[in-house]
Amino acid sequence: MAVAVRKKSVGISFSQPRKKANGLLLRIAPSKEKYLRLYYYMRLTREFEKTILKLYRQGKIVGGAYTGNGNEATSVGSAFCLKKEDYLFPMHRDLGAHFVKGQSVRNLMLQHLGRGNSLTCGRDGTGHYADPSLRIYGNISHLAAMIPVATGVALASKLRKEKSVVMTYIGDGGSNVGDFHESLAMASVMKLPLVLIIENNQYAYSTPIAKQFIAERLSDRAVGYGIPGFTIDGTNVDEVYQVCSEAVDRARRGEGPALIESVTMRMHGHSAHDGAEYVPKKLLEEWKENDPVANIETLLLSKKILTPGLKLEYERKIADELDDAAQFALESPYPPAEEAAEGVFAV
Amino acid sequence: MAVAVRKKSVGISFSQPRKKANGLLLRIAPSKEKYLRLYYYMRLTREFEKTILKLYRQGKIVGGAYTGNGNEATSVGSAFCLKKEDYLFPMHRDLGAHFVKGQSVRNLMLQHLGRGNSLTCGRDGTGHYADPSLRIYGNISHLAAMIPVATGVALASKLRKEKSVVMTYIGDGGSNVGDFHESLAMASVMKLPLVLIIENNQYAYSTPIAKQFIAERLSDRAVGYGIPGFTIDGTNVDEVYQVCSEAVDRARRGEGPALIESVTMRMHGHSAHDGAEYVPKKLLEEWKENDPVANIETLLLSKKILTPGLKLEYERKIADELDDAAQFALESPYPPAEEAAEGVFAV
Amino acid sequence: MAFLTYIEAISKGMWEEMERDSSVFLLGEDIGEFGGAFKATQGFLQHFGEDRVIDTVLAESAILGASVGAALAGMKPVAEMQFSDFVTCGFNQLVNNAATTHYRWNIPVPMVVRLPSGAGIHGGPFHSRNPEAWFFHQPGLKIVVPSTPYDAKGLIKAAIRDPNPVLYFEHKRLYRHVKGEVPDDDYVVEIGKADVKREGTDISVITYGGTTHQTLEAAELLRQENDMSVEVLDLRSLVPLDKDAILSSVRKTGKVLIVHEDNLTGGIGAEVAALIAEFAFQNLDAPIKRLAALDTPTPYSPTSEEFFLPNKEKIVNALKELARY
Amino acid sequence: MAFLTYIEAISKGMWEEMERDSSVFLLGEDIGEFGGAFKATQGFLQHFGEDRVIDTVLAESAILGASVGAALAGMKPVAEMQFSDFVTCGFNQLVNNAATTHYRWNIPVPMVVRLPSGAGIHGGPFHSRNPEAWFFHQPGLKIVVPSTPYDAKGLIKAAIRDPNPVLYFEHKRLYRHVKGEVPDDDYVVEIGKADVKREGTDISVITYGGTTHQTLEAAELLRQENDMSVEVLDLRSLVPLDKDAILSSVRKTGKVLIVHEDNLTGGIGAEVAALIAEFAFQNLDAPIKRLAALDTPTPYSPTSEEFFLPNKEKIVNALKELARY
Ligand SMILES: Cc1ncc(C[n+]2csc(CCOP(=O)(O)OP(=O)(O)O)c2C)c(N)n1
Ligand SMILES: Cc1ncc(C[n+]2csc(CCOP(=O)(O)OP(=O)(O)O)c2C)c(N)n1
Ligand SMILES: [Mg+2]
Ligand SMILES: [Mg+2]
Repeated sequence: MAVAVRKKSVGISFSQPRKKANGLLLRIAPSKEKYLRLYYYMRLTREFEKTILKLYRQGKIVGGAYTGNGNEATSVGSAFCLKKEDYLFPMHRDLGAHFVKGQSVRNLMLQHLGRGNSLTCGRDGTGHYADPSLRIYGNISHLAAMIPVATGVALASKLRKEKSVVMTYIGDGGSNVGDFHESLAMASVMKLPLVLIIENNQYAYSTPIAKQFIAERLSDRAVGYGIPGFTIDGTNVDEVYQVCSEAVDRARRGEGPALIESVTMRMHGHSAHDGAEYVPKKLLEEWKENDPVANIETLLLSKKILTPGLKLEYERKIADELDDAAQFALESPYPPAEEAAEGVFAV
Repeated sequence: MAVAVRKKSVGISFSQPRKKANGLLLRIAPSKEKYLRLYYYMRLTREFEKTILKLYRQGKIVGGAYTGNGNEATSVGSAFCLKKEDYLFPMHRDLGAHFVKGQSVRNLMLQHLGRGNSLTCGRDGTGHYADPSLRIYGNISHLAAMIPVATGVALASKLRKEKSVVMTYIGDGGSNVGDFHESLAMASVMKLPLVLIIENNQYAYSTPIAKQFIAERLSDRAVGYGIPGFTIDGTNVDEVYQVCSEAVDRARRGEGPALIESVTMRMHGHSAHDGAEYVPKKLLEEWKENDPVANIETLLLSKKILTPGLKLEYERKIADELDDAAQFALESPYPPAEEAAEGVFAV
Repeated sequence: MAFLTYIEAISKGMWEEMERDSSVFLLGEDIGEFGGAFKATQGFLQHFGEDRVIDTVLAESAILGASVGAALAGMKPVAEMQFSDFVTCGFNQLVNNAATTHYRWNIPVPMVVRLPSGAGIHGGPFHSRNPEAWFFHQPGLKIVVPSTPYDAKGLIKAAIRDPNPVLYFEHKRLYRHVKGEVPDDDYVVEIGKADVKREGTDISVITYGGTTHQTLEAAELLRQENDMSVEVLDLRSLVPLDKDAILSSVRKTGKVLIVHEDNLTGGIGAEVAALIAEFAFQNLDAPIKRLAALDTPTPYSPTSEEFFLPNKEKIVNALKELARY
Repeated sequence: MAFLTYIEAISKGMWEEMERDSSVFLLGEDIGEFGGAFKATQGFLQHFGEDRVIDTVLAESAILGASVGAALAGMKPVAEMQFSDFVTCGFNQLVNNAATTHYRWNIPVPMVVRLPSGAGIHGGPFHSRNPEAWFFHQPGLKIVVPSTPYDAKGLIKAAIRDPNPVLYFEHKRLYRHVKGEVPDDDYVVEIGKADVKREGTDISVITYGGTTHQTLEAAELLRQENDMSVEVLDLRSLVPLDKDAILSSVRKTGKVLIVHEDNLTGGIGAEVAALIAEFAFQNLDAPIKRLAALDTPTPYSPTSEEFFLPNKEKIVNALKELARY
């Protein structure tokens, strides 16, 4: 069967209504220091996921393992716009966002290994945890189910005049779930500080986007809610950061939600067990030229912000962090079995 | 509390993408005979609902009673585009559509009175029945819940290459329910022959549209599904008929679904028990000048298609039909109580 | 002490909690200026303002999900379903988000969902449900089902103060038909405690919500006409379920009838029967009987609806049969 | 006769029905080229074509609602939920549309929903559910829960031919771990008939789905080590429930343990216990015992999950306890 492939990179485009189209582009070039942090988080994400896959293949991760290979610029660049008081509701391909928002490598490792000292005490795995101290609230498996919850947090922020912004994500496939619609209906009418990023990574499990929508852009859905919609190149961390910043700023100013479609490619299978034979080789090859981590590396090297020496330093630091976290997690015990019976209710 | 009131009549406008904007308007002026049938159905609907309200106030209708006063042009004009082999999924303000699709006055009366010889044997009331012989499938109370079902019928029509079109409706409020979104997502990708009409009648129960959406038009939601969206003056049966015809025709040609927002006013309370004190008097007065039944009457009288004599004839015929149906229904018994235990499963 | 209808008692309880705790707010369809389909929140908007009485878009999943979110952020949302029937449209938010969050994340989700429920008002299949059993089976949701104005006020206050998601089922038929003394002061009815609404020694009836009243009438009739002594235990809370109260009553009387308005099969009565059959087995002098609505949707015709529902007569008959055993 | 895995038997049954009846078609997420998350429909697209094996958008409510619609229009949709957990997102379509249509409209709704369910595969809270009890409580939905390849094929075929909505729960742990003889020819297993998977005289165990196998192992162990004669009744269908088979077994043995993998409270076991306590009361020699998963979400850690679930050991212990009674 032929798979219809959409133009992969679209640059920034704006769905109707084209509010504030001008003055947005390249408003802020990140500072050198910011660039390096972006680089670090993207590289850390890439390496963390490699470790996860290794642990999965060794049988040490017993449940599912998801990576966001290809999505690093989106998850890192978007979360990078958030302040401490903002809320992050990441999805399964957004490990980078966790790190940016302050989560430790150890904690995320413990989560993946289901240990008793993980943030969920081993009750749930992967990014399915919450860390209120960092204002990170992970997802449940049901796609789109966290968008209403994020909307409720945005409502609380508005009611309490906190000026906290809530950022959350959904996939191209998940954006078809009813909760996507109900949440945007609510958030738009109430002008809630919600930024919703659709990670259009060409596939939902085995299903290509041609079978998920026929609109020109997924950001076209913004039109129906009377909110701004943007489509961006999700492999370009600059673009991600800048457009998300604008969306976050307007949300913080009380101007309501925005919808951002970030166009990327899911370079790995759906989860660690999936070989993704259904993805045309050619498509992967094309996208490989647009690897977000390579992209920023090249950019920073060319700008001399990154030097080969510094790069090595980063790589070592990250390798050390990962070694430490993996070892720590592997040595940590599972939770005492009997504890499973407790904690259904708060007291 | 101030209620934001939107511009009430918008004429035909097209949501992006403006496919086929040209050549559509006033493509077909109904023939004289068609005009008279439109008039008859609209007048019948108006009078039927008056009877229903009377029976409700007399305590003879024991459950809810809903009218579509103000919506006659929309329900009649839209269903008028359907052929025998097409499917109709009407909502609670679409009594007119039932009649157009061939339902008898008696049957609808029996439904409202919950009699044993009604189409549901008294198991459900109002328009909550199905009549497969006429391809009418009523609604359940849960708003938007029939849109996926209608989508499934459209799918069956497509799979069997039947060329039947499915027409269904939803309110301004109900269009926020997740099923609206999921259905259009499915129907658009599969290019199903589905025509979905949003009856934007300014209110959802007590809630004004300003609290349901902030997009310019509800038809803007079509953009996000890559399907045509139209906003029409729902008090003008000509306009309703012509735009719906176009949508039905393209659906029949296999070009997929369309979304039509028909702008009207709910001239009565939400249901018979509701005095609708929350609706500003001024708003009602404005809309009163745009009464769809008066509109067509004036038009046909001015065109001499209708004469005062003919008008009287229609009125008598309708009054007779209603008297007959009410009497017949009132004399019909409730179902034998014990039968309530049966029929959960088909055998 | 005031003499209030059941719905007035609910309103009173909400009002007091909103005065008491500024993090409590209401959200739902038509609850603001209109005061709600049943007028439970009439006057609230005017008094508490638009930030605390929120008319939402028509979207149950968003309402329930947003309640979870607001609760996670430390507020105390009280969501109204216009009819309990429509909770099915937001089912996922309740069973997967609201219910499981504390277990998984160790974060409280202090939210209340008000669910006007029940039949007997000619609402037909979609305005008559008693949907408690679905949620009863989902670990993590507290469930209360008040039958009197006193309990209604005490339980809504307890629900709002509870750190967990609480489903508050209020029977529509009771709204204006049941009146009772309701203290003006600040009291709560503890969630998880059943209430012996009538003491007796011959047979226990275990019931809750709407059928409590029919059971009490049946018990009174049987005292007058048959000199039977029927104990009526009103569960009041379904989660936590007051097992001690159930077992004590059965141990005393040795015979038990379980009554509820919800469909029979897989209803709350099944669990109550199973508990008794396991933990009070030796005290039983007769089979455990259940009486509930038929296993069909709620039919619309008044005659059919009556046939479908449990009522005083049917309870009387079931008790007589049990007495003969 | 072929020796097939449980999932092969399901595929075989679907394949045969699709060959037999051109109105049968499949829809769901990733079921086409990919053959489904568990590969139940591998090769179907290639053989039956795109009109009969339909990859849908990611939207459970649309999938289930569209199935109702297609069934109303006379087709026979077989919808796959990728995991049974996600059925909560389309709950409303099942309980309000699929379930009530025949009662209200007297029109059959011949649709099947396949629901890969169950724990023990380290899926955590959201990939491990056994959601049958919610639907069990909704009048109008047939429910089958095969435990063997033979039953799996016979029941999927019966489900597809049934004029009602049928929920077909298939336990993921059995997919490739359970194998058995499956006739090549066209047979069906009648919906509504339980099956004595092992005859016995001392105690009855009533179970279904995943726990059937653990129960059989426990029974064998108890025969070998304790010379106990345990009867194992596999319900196979939950709706209609084979009350006669349940009561006959209990009348024979006088003692009963009910086992299921789903959470205990308000589960199928409650109804089975209630039926026994009402209709086989006089035959009971011991309290009715139930064994099921804890009343918590399914925890992710393997040790916790094991503690949470029923298993052979726990069944053995419960049976020993019951035997001592
Ligand atoms: C409501 C729901 N339906 C089905 C699934 C099973 N499922 C998990 S991920 C996935 C594909 C998701 O695709 P997309 O939303 O595009 O996100 P991506 O994984 O591509 O980032 C599916 C079908 C689910 N988790 N939730
Ligand atoms: C899912 C759902 N939620 C709530 C209701 C209660 N309800 C019935 S009609 C109505 C308002 C509907 O407004 P709209 O969709 O605009 O249709 P209209 O009645 O104005 O034609 C509400 C809230 C319902 N029937 N279904
Ligand atoms: Mg994707
Ligand atoms: Mg409306």
